[in-house]
Amino acid sequence: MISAFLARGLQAVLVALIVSVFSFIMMKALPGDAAYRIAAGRYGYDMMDAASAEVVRKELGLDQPLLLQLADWISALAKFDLGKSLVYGTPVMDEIAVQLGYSLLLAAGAVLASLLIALPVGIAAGLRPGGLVDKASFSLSVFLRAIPFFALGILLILVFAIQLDLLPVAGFHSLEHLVLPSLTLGLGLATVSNRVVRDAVADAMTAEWRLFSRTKGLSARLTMLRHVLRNAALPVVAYVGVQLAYLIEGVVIVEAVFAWPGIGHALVHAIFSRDIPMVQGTALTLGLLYVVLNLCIDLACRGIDPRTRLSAREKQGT
Amino acid sequence: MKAPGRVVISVQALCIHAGKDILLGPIEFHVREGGTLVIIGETGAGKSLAVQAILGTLHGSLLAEGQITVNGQRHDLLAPSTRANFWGKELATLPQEPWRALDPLMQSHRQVCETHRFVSCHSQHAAVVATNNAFGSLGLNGAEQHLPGTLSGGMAQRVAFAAATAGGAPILLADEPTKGLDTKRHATVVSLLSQVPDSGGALVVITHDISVARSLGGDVLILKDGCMIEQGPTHAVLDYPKTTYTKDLANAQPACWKPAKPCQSGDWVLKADSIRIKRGGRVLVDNFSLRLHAGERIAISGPSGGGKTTLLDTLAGLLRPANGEIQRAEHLSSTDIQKLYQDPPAAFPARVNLSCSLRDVARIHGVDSAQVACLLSRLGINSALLDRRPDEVSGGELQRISIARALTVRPRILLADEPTSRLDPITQRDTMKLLADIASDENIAILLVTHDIAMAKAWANRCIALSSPEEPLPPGGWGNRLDKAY
Amino acid sequence: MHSQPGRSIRDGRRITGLILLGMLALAALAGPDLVNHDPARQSLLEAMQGPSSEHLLGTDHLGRDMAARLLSGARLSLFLACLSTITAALPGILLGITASWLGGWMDRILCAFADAVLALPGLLLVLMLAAISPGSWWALYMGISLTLWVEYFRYTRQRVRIVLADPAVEASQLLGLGPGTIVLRHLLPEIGPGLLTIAAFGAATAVTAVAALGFVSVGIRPPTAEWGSMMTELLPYWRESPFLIIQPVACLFITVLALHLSVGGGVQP
Amino acid sequence: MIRTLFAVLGIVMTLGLGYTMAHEKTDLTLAAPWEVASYDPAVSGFAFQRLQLMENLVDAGVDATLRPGLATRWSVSEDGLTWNFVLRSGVTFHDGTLFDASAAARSLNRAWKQPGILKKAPINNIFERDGSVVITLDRPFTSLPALLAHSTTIISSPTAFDSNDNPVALIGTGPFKVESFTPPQSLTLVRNENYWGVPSKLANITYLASGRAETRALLAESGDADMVFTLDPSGFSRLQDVDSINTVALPIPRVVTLKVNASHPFLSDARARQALSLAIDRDGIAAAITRFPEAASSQLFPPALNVWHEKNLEPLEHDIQAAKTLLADLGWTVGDDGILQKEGERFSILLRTFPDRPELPLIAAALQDQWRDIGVELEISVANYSEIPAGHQDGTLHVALYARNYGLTPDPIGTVLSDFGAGGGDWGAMGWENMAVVNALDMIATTSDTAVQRKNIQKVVRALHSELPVIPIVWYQHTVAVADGLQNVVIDPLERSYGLSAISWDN
Repeated sequence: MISAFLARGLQAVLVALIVSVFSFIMMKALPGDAAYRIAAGRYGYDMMDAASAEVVRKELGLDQPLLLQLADWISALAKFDLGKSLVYGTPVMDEIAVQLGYSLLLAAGAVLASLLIALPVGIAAGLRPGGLVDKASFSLSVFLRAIPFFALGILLILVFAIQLDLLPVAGFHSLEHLVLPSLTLGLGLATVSNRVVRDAVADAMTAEWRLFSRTKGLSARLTMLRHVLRNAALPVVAYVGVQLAYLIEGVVIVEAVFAWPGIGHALVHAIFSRDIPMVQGTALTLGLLYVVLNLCIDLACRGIDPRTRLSAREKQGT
Repeated sequence: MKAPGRVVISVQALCIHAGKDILLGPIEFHVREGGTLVIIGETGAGKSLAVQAILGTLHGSLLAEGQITVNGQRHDLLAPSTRANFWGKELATLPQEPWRALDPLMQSHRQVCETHRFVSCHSQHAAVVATNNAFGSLGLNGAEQHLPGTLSGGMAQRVAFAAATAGGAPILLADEPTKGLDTKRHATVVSLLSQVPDSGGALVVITHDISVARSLGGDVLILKDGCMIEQGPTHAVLDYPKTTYTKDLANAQPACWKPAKPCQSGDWVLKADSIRIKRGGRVLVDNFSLRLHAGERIAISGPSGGGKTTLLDTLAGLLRPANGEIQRAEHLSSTDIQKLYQDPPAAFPARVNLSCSLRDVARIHGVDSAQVACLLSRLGINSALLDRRPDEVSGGELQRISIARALTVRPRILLADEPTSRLDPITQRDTMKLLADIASDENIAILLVTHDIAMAKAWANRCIALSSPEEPLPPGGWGNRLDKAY
Repeated sequence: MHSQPGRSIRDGRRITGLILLGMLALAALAGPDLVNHDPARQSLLEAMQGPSSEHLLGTDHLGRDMAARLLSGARLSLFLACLSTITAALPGILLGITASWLGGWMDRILCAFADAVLALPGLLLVLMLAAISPGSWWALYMGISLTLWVEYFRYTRQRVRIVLADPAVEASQLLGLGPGTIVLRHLLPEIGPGLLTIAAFGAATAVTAVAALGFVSVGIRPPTAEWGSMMTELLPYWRESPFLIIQPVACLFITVLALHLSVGGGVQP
Repeated sequence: MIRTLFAVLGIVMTLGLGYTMAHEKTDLTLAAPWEVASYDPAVSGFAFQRLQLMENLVDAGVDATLRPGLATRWSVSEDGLTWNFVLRSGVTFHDGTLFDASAAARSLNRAWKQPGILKKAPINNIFERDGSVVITLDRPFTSLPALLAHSTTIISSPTAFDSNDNPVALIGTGPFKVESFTPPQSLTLVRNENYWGVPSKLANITYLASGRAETRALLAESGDADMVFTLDPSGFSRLQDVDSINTVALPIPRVVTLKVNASHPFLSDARARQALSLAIDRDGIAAAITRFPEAASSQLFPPALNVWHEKNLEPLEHDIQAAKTLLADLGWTVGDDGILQKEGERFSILLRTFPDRPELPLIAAALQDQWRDIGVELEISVANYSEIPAGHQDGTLHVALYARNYGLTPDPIGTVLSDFGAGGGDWGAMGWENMAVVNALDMIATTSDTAVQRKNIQKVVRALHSELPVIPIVWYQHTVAVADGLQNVVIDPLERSYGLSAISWDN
């Protein structure tokens, strides 16, 4: 248990360092004049010109040596100060505090939706590999995988908000607003995870212990509930960890389609307008978020699989 | 039919088809209350198919015909789905490898308890009590919270027995219950199984081990190539076999082998001086010394889990001993020590056909294909087999191919880790004889690891017995590594 | 040995997949010449027309021939999907094998590195690479494959660890077979099918990633036709002429399906 | 299974249903593409102005005439150097702070120091005197009041800033005050009951920034948003068929123009620029891309800028043959690849544009195709718009495509002056200077005689039309979708106000 925390803690520090240094260097390596980009982000194109770029350059001290800027940022980071947004002038921490909450909500909704879709479909397909559900879910998965997130989002809006009039199109003021974006992301995630569930279930269904559970007299339902699901859950939960990385990508698109104020959106804007503290802050948050969520998944795996808890013994050979 | 009483399970005209081929049958048998039936046959004779047909768990591409009557209820074998109803309540099964049949994520107590709870429909409390009793009577105290992965083979066997019989079924089907267990455990399993007929149930056991059949008594049914060739009371059939096959089978027991002569000591090829082997912080072998001479056959016997395999790996140079020294004769190159494995399919690359595997080895060592072909024919292997993948040939054939592969390298030492434990008696005898012949012909030293003391004694020039780690620790640690020559 | 019918069905699917792939490759090679239209030629007054004998698949929002654009997009999309898959798979597989083979510190360092890369928002990487060289396709695909390699690494490492623990590998080593032979005979046949499945999905990911990047206004320079960027480009007209945006999506769907079928159907990464 | 899914979705939905329908509808949701990310009026002032959260000293009507805002009247000294703005009394900010001259001067001083519209005027000082705001100039500048109507000169309360002059709250004097602010996506407003003017009929306003035109069109179609601004052409034509929605398209003084680097050797001759202009099929672009055929620009300034638009100017033509002839006259010959050549150089130029306005890359692609017909190869770089001023400054720009707003202030002179005055401008002429135009512009900016102004405007317009330092392509149309049932909706072509305080639902 402690070692899991330790390993993830170490990863967090590593991620923090890599992300901040890397994003700083990358941002600095980008061609073009940062002062212009920042001025553009600040004042919009009707008001942005060379003069405003000069004002920005002076104000932000962009002429300072690079190493000094980086050292400043890292020493500030050590004090948990992410600095101020170059574009908006507000503390990065404040910006992230607002957006992270919404992003987390969206991510949680997406994972929930993907599980709600992937679990029943995957289990149904895994119970009869090669059957109708299996084939249909496979084709549908491939199809959905070929549709970009934004087109999927718009399609869902058309169906649920316009045709059926069940849900609002976009916005974020009530939980209702969460449904469609979550569903969009969730569907995208479910395209792969339903196959993972299917394979896990199919594996579990052919396992010898599953047959033994049946022949010792437990009904198919009880065997499913008491043995198959738990064993099949392991690879599925482990896969959610990998998926989280993709979730972060999808969030950016979905936030744009559904006018959702999230951190992915903020990251893209920050990159475009060379808002280095904001890029570092958001990337750092996303990175640490990934680490924390993976820690949760580690813990979930431990919860499901007592083997890792109980013994330090070497893995038993097959 | 020594036990009187009504017939509880009867099978008539059981036939199993794969497309047009008949894989098994027709076979027919009846077992009465308190009766025992042992089905014996070579590997691949379709013994397990019979169990699956009775249970109704045959693979979908196979077709079973015939009739089975359980407790007076008749089932047409064509319709297997209805038979799920009598699983656990009428008919229990002891699976082949119990450590694979137990849910790896659930404590052993709960796996037994759930049968009491849901199959026998006891209350939670009653189920726990019944489980505790079962654990007590099977000597499993202390293993309640263990996961199957941490149980020893014998304990897993007993947990599976408890779980399988908790539903109160009068009939028990056991498929190869002694597979992979050492001789000492055989007795435990046999006594476990004989509880069933003793308490008025019916027992059907499938095995290739004649000694198990002899100890269980009852009736025996001999299968060859899927056909029933002999049936009758065990002792009558085995002591006075009517067919040559049965005779062969009865004589294939290591006890009936010609004992090996002691070997004239040549130069030593491998030397171990008071080595100690640790694994995961536990001392497995201590103060072990050995001198292996060219052309010598030594057997190391001992109970399962006693570190035999680890010892062999250490001698092969794959592991480092914690203490002590292992020396090879100076003229030995790195490939002069070869190993034979317990599970031959696991020793070959699984997705490459056999000829390819052999060709790779021959190419590296500059052996031309004619020599390999010669070797194969000497080992009695049809070269057509080589186009197949490892899982498509039988265990005996594959073990011979693996011997051929090892010999391609022209080794001086062959380390054999239970090479025949998964083979039936006749194949076992043939394979071991082949090994012995090769050892003397090529002057190769062979170190055999086995749990079968009879075989060790019969085959080797010298035997070394390792003691069981489950025995209480003697004051001087694991000291009794006797280098005892017979 | 009991699965004769199953195997023949699988073979049938595989052949279908291969035929489809062959046709796609042919279409990509022959390109827009097949329809005798320039994919960049606009005809603003003939925008968004339905299929006709002149324009087999209609025209897009700038009056360009859709069939010509799809074919010219096939060339770029398929080529770049292959390229990004290869550039992601090669380092991923090599590092995965290295990590599991050497074990110990090497393994730990590589894993920590992979974890850190996964934690680093891949989008950051792609957007920055795209910003370094605006409008160029190679930067996009480099960025995409840089984020995709981790998947290959994780899968390879996990599987190779299992395979290496096999007695079969030990036997081969004892028999004096070198690392090359072991990789060739033991590792690749074991991990191959899984990797191909990942690659099939990865190819789709690469194309939709270009679409997604187009959506955040980082894309390929006009008038280049590429399926992903076509999806973004045609999205605004989804309501007026839905059949336009469906076309690149359908092309990608067929490609991914063909890849899956020819790989052999497993989906588990 | 699907049923379970819907059941779960249903539960999620009911959890979120917090709405109670008011008896009389007084709330309104509007969606626009512009994100509001900052509390700073210099950055996000446009939104605060449009939403009537904050007000200017000077207001403007939809016809661009100036009228009193927070200042009731203003006057200028004889020498034209001192402006005096008399303020409205009895006005309070949303937080109860009194609005007075010192508050106004503080806001204006801050706006002046920031990059913004006030930089365009020769201001010397801004201060408070006798309850009025005084602005002194270095030179006369007649359109100063127009600048004070601009969104960066809105007045916010001194209490909205911290001790370092950083904005920390949104406190203005307008008919609405902020209830919640979720940057950059949304603002919710409530009626300011203590408004000095006529209070609003609407009680609650929700502003949703939605960057995607597709989403905005769907918001309008579903009725989730009652007013939706800036629709894409496809969405606009779709919404025209929806019964519950009224669509409005209004020409506004924003022009899609092509900035040409006149110091580039290929483009320095006016004939080269004319040839490029002649090769542009403006009608095609207007019909197929922006979907308003009447918006093909016949001259730079659109009809919405009534004084600057000259009706009897000869419209810009589409004539490929003439374009080819012009280029041939300049010594260009057609090469083997169909691209013009001169002295071993190919006529290949790079166009910079940006994706924030989705039609720009499309128009760029159209130009690429159309110029190929006259043998000009065009590369397109779609990147950040700051590349354009940056390219202007370092001289690397060839041509750039953007939409220029000449209606930033009710009087476009400030913008025109900075675009075509001495030295050109980041968003205007590059490498092109015409002393007659410079002098004329100076005249327009300083004189208060409208006849003189008119004469000089004509001079400027004609010079721009013939020399084409920027090539106009299409005029912009401001598109809005308004829900049926909204009354008194006035769409401001200057995009200064959404006119919310006058709107009501017809019940």
